[in-house]
Amino acid sequence: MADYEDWDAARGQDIVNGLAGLEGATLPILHALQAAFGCVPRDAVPMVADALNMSRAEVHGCITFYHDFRAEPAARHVLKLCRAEACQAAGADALHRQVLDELGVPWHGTTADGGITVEPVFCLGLCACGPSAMLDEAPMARVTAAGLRAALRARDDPRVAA
Amino acid sequence: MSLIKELDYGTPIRVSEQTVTLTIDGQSVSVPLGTSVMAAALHAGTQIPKLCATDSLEPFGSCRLCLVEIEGRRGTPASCTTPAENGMVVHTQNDRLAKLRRGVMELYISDHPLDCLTCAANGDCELQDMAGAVGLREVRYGYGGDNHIHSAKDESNPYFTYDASKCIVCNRCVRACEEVQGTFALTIAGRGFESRVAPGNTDFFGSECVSCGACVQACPTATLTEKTVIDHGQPEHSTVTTCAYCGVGCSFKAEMQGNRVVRMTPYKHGGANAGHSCVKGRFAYGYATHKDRITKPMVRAKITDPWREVSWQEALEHAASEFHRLQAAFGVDSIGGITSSRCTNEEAYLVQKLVRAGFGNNNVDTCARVCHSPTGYGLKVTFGTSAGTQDFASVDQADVIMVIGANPTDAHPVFASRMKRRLRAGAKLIVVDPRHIDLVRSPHIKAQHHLPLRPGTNVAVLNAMAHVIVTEGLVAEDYVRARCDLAEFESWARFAADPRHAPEAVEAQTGVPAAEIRGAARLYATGGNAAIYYGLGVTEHSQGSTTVMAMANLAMATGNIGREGVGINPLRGQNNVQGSCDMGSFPHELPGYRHVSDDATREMFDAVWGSKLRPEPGLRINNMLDEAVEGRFRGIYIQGEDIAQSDPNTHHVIAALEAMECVVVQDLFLNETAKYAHIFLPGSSFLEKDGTFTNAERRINLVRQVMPPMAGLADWETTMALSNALGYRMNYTHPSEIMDEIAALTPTFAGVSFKRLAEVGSVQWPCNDAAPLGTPVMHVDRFVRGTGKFMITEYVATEERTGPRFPLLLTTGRILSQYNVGAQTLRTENIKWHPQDVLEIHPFDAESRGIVEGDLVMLASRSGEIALAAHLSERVQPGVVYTTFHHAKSGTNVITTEFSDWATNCPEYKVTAVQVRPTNRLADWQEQFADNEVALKRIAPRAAAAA
Amino acid sequence: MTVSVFVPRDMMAVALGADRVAAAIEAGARRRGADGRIVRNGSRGLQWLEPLVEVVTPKGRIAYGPVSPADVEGLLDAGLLEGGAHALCVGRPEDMPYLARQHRLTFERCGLTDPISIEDYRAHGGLAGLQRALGMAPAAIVEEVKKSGLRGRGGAGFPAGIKWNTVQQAHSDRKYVVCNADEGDSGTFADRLLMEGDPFCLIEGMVIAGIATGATKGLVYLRSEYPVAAAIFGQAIAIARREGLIGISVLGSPHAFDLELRIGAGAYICGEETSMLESLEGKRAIVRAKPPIPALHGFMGRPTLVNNVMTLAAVPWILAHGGQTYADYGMGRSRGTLPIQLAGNIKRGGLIEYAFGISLREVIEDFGGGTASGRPVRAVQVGGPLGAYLPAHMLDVPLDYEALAGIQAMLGHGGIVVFDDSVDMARQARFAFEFCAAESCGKCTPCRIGATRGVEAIDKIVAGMERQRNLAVVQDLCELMTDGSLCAMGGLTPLPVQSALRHFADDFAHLAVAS
Amino acid sequence: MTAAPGAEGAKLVRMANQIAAFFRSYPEATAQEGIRGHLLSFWTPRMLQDLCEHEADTKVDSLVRRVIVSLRTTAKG
Repeated sequence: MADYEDWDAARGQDIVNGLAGLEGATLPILHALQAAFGCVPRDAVPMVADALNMSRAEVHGCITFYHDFRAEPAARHVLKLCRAEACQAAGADALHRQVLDELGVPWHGTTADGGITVEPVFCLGLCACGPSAMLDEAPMARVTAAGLRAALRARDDPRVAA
Repeated sequence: MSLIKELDYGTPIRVSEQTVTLTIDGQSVSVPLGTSVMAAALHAGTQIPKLCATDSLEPFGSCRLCLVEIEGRRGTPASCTTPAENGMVVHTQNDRLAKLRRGVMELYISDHPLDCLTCAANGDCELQDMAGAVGLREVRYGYGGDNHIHSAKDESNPYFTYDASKCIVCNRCVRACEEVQGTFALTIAGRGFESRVAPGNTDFFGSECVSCGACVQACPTATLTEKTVIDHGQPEHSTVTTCAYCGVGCSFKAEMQGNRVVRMTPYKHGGANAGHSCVKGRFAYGYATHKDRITKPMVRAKITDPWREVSWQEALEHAASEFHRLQAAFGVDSIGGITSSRCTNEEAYLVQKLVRAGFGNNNVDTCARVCHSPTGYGLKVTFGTSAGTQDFASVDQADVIMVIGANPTDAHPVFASRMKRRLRAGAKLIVVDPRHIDLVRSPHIKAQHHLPLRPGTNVAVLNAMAHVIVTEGLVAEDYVRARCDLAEFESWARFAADPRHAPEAVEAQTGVPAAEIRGAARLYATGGNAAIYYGLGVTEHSQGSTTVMAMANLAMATGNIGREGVGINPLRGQNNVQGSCDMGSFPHELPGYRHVSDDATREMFDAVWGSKLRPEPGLRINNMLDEAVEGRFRGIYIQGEDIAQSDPNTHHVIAALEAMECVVVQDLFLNETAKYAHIFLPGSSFLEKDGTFTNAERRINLVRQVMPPMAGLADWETTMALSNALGYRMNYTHPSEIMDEIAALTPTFAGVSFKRLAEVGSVQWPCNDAAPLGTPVMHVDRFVRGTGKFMITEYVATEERTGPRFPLLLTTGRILSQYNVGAQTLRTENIKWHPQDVLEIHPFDAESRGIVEGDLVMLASRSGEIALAAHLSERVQPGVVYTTFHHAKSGTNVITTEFSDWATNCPEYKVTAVQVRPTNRLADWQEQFADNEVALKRIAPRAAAAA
Repeated sequence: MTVSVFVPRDMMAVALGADRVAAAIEAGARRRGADGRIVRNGSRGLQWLEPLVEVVTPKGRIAYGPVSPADVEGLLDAGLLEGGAHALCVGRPEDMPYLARQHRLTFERCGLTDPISIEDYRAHGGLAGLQRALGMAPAAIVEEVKKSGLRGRGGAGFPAGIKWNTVQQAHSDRKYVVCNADEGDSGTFADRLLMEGDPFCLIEGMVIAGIATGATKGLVYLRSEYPVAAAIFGQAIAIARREGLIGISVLGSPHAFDLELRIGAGAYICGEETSMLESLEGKRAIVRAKPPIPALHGFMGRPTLVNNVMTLAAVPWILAHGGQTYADYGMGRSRGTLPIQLAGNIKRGGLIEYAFGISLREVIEDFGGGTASGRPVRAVQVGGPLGAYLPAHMLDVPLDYEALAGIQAMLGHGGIVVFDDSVDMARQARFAFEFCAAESCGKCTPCRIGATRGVEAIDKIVAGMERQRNLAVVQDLCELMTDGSLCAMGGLTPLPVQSALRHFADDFAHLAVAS
Repeated sequence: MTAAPGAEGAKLVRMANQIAAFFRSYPEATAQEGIRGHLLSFWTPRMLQDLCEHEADTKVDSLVRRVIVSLRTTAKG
């Protein structure tokens, strides 16, 4: 996980300006905003619209189309579990039921302590060694419930991570 | 009478010299290249089912109802997105296609409320029609699946409701907002099954939506529906008429239940609007039946008396006797009249006829005096005709568009949409305006050059452009040699080449960077078809006429007159300001712009009118007011104009009105001028009469009566009755007879008649034997005056100067939701968008005066002062402030001065030196206004009136 | 002497601990006073062996795998740096039948080289194709591609040469090459392997495409689910620009070509070329109706060559060795090699580049070694989530576009997902609709509403509600989606559904009874 | 607020001067003809008469003054 910055209009404007020159710059800008702030803040929408000579509605439509973009930051950690066929063939469905049960969340849900948001993903390209997952930026293959538990523990414990 | 339903070809009409021939369901049909299979099928008489396709929008291909089979092609392509090709063999109906279409409808209906009988669109729903067309008999999915039935309604827009539960995600509204209106206020939020139309992350009222109604018009279901239709149900008959707002002259269908307007919908075959509309014409018609309407004639002895309701006869006889008395006592020239640019051509014609033949003088003027009189003057001098050169469609061929002193997206929105469409298609844009108007930069529109000049320096900027064109060898020499007076050209070219006009030399004066002027001039001269569109930011200056001539010079020098895509195009303010001028409303001109001193013309009129017309010009409005203050001008007949609010220097106007003995006001409402009137004649709205309006492109459109006059008489009948009371006989039974008289007396109107207009929809004058269907583009082979005349246009700074006491320049204008003095729009829900006039001030100027957003500030000029709320905005440059004049209580014209155009006396509304300071009270004038609202508008109770 | 140790940097290796393995080897070697240099190579495609550590020895590169961080100490003790014996040692990779049997053309360098070393790239035959192309007329390059018989590897199999020719013939002030790297199909990872393992190959292919078509700008649209590929490819672009491979003068020639990497944002539909173009333009990725075709009216309305990673990456080899040499591989109208990706419940999953025509059974049994679970293969989905499910008895079909089409299946991007006999095919059919519902762009009605209704209808069948009637509803819906959808997303979703119904009807009946 | 006495005359002078300012860039004869033509086309006889009464007014532009002379001649003729 990253430490996200609090929304700051000047910083937001810098990010927008820095990329506005690209052809069709919407996605690069939205990615950059989300990388900085953990989401695409509502106040950034008019900024993006203005920089790209688009309407605010168009930017809103764009943000809501793509599953990656959020209007609010996710939990500290995002666990993406692959639900696609290759992982299903390797027993992903049972794993997912177990993981969701253990964490006590539905798909897209965040754990009670606000620590983890679980999201489905359709294919990480790790299809030969399923089930696969992605914990924040870290890909995982041949995932087991025990392995996930350990990884989640390690995430918040630098000693374990090291 | 029945409801008018236009045929929908599904995809836009294509124009091509090439045709393709194909076979559809066994029938051969030839269509222009680029026509879709869907539209070709309709040409062949076959209507292919469709939902996402409509001919105002580019094909989209989403609903999948219009699938067809084409021999030799795989699958079932959508007929809307498939262009017709030579030799194609298309089948639009067979069992396979029928099954597919039923399958699509089954899916639609599985996610749609089953409330047809109680739905506002019942009877006017394409989804319903299509269910019928495909023979949908059951929805095997049932209705228990995932759906949107419980989606919330958005009722924030005052005029229409968005009911997401009924949305079929055809995107027609989104596309209409983009393609037709050009605002891009709508999108689809989410994706897949969750896709829903959304005005961004907000509701409709809080969004970028300008409420033009294009989305409502495009919606095939009840998702976007007029609230009036929800309230009253479907209309049962409709009549095509013409909007009474701006000079675009949109055609509308007044859709009625009996005498009630259920809704106004833009008419697809409207020559000016081609099916588009704006928030005013589309929705803001409620004023016409507003409770403030005065429907009884009234008189009073003095303005402090309460009004007394009287019979028409009493009112008219009283007016006639007063006018007789004044002329007897103070001379024939002591009275005059003002025609209305909101009334019909026929009505304006009658008023000027009444003045000239009935009053026996030429003291007639019209509100064009205060808006586009310089256009008439400047274009007549240079080209020979007092009107714009092009039709609106011409903009589709423009490569470079120069907008000077106009804000079309606010003031001429329907034309602006057309212009923006052309800009999105690649035309280049130059904006010359002190303000950062929307056209400078708004979604998908960006001006190549914005010349943010200092108000009052139009001529200097245009001369600098001329300098660049002349000195950089950009003159279209062949054109000039062939079409223009060469000697005049050469002296102009010498003038323009003088170094004092170089962009660098005028940079300090105009505030425009020299490089921008050079860039703009080069683009204008070399970018292909270049067209100039302008508004009151050109005319309402002490050099208004000079500016018009300077633009004409540029157009001639670069060969940009006389074909599609070019020209000098005034965007005229009021619905019939072109027409009122055409009809002889100016004191020096008879109908058709013929000078009163022309003996032959006068003799012709005298013969028909039985008059003895005067050969000298009469008084202009401002002269009338001046002479009134002097005591020489004593009475006036004002039809549908509110000079006490709209004319400059309110103090002076009121002083003049107060000095008169008989002020007759004919209007829908007790307006500002009526506060100073002695006789009030109730007017009739555009819905209550027949007639014609002439728009900014010289297009004569029919106005058709849809309800009886609320006061019993239409305006033309009132003028006729007044004339008869005065003893000058008029006897018309229908406005068409008036037009017949106009046509008989006016060569440019010779071919115009109501019959012709009803047949062809509209014509653009000149319309006569030489051009029986009218003249979209003027000066094609030669200028009307023969050769084009270049004029030397020296820049003369206005006498209105800033200084230590008044360091800022005020410029005024209007906004989208409101119209002129607000008499109409403020009596509609449009007031929600503009509850008050505000003063736009640059944050820099605000900061140095300790002003923050929303502060009440005192705006003071040499003429007076008013208090307004401040709005900090970077749309104005430092040193310039801006406000609107829609609310009478603001008193914007208390501030403006009496300076005016040298040639026409068009007031210099656009330049007033002012100071702005924080205040905590209203101005004295505004306090007085509040008092007068009561004191000068009292109407005696009916019993008292009878007594 | 410095010992080079190769630890793959590809996402699979990383997912299985390669970063920690590399760190452990480095640390362990240092502790032992050994001079080990870690090279983060790409994957050989032997994904079941990842992380596959290789060490350079006088006998060649000796490989160990799969290596976990915990294995490192033992390996070092066993003489890893000298190629010593260990239970994890698999010998020389190129001797392994899995690799030795392949026809490695596009992937000839992948796993061998340091992906971001242009020297490595050159040393292993890179840039030969471009060098040759620079000496040819654009039309001749297109001719060479035509001659190779190369067809779009993204799934549609459209002849590349024809598309290149259309773009080349188009007149415009600006043209583009867009590389579709939105590899969203489950069971596919060839694009990822190449971009992580040999990114210059794709860059070279795109530059050649640019020269051939007159395009001066290239864009690579990569899915956001591939962060490792994004990082490596981004580095490669920077290096390519520095080395003059791209820029205002390609390798000193008069040709200009620049390249930009764009990252998607979680939308499978962006694998469809027109929605990808919308996305690149910064809009909602809504499928465009065709015509106009992207070759004439693509990115920013300009003529645009849209090709998949595998298509473009095949080009350098074709130019270097001649179109005919490439066309000598394959069968029928499917020429050259196919990067087959073997995945799912499989013992030895990975990348197998092989000439078209190899049978599915050979791939699964000979290369894959059967299921990972050891249970019998019951179903195989070929061509991603929109591909058909084939029963075990149909595995002798050759991998060839037309052959698969002949059995109502499709080759797609060459992904093969194997299921054992525990699979519930009604569930898989339901998932096909569910996936379509999750990823539909929402433009056309059959896909937007149909996918959701499909899920519901299968649920009803499974629940035993009016089973026959709902089976008919599903069949009709499948027909509607096939014939009526705007693009392949909705149009092909019925393929897995109908194949499941056709070949595994019992699963639907059985469940109906059970519930 | 009422205009001060003589304000109308001053206004006419200002208007005439404005017209003169436009034509000043033309040669004298053309300018005079332009001003004269403009006044005759757009001003009422009484306005012209009032203007003529201001001939001696120092605020009157010299060009206008010369036109006034010619207007008087016309009027007399």
